[in-house]
Amino acid sequence: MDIVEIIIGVIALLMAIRIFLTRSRARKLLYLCCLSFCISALIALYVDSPMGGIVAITYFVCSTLSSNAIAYTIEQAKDIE
Amino acid sequence: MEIVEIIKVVVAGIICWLNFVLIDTYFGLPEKPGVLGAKTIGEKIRDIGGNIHGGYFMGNIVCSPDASAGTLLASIMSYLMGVEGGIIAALLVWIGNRLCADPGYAGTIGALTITAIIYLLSPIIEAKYFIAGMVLAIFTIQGFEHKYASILLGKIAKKMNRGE
Amino acid sequence: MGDIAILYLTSLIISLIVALILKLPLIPKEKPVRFSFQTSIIFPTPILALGIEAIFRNLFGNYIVLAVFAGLFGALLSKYSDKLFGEP
Amino acid sequence: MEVLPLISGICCILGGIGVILHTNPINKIIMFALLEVGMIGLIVSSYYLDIAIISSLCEPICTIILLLGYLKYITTIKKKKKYGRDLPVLSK
Repeated sequence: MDIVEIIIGVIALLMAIRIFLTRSRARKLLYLCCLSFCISALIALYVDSPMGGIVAITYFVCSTLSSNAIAYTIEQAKDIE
Repeated sequence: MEIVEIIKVVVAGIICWLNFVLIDTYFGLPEKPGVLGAKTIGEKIRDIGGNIHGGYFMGNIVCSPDASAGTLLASIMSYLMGVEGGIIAALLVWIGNRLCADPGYAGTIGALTITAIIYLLSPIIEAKYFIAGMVLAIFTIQGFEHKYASILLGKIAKKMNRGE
Repeated sequence: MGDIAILYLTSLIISLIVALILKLPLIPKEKPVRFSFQTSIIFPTPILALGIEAIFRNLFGNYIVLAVFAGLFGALLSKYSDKLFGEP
Repeated sequence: MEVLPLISGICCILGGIGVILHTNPINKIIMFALLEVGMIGLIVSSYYLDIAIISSLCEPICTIILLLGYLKYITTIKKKKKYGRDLPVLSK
């Protein structure tokens, strides 16, 4: 147990609970972005080899693509209604 | 010894905060929403009482990997591989930026500057502390309190002549 | 240390020469520069060449031929990125 | 006691409960994204790195397919309502 991992873990736990409790749809995306920063850092600190860095980069870019699509759909759904 | 490590994390966090906020503001993130999803997040932030330009800043961070992602990924790769890792991270961040329909100036320049800073500061603060510092810095903007963070970002944008 | 610097310099110079042959502009023509999608000699070409050279050096080893190919690939990727990723 | 498996497990449990409890479809999809975050973390924590890369590449594709289905659903409901308002002419 390292002090660096403990700090990142506490922030990730807080974000997971706040995603579950917030009512607004757009603010959940902000918390989800912060959570994926935390998980990407934890992956790199856990695996500790260059392959772990590749996994972290791939995961982060793909999760950004996914939240981009969700935000675009919220705007489109507001337009239709 | 724990006190020394916590002080190192906080100092690294302040350096990362200044790096990515200044670069993102200079390349015009608060000025206009780059993609359609950033617009709805900015209007939502304005509805709860924040600043619209700070809201556009937050929405652009969510919708495409900008200097914040460049800072985090370059510090990860330079913790694992040294200086060359930072250059590889800059290349991959550029590809991710173009996939999200963004020009990609902010991400690559942020990655290169944080690589240079880590290389210069490596005898004092190791690259491991910069990872935790970056997570702490993104927590103060995206996770802690949206209203006051957007007002602060709006003031910085007004001072640097980007947006109103 | 000296060998690695020579490899990186080779890929950088080759990429600049190939970009000049392919008629890329020196800086983007649209103003303001920070919103334009047009690729130019200054912005993406050197970064792409250095990144591909770093990947090649870590995977295959220190060869001068690979540095030349890295510069060539970087310039080609920078020239045809609009066709690869789609027009914005 | 490692940090990554603990956080990933908590994310999986919260996401699974949230998919059941929320009623809005967009909220369900966001909770599904939270569950995928935990799933990738659990895969990485047992060192199956190739499977982690493949599943994180496939995650945005399945999210986009779900969202396309949701947009199609909304459009169909809107059209049916307009058509239904015209229908009473027939029933008179």
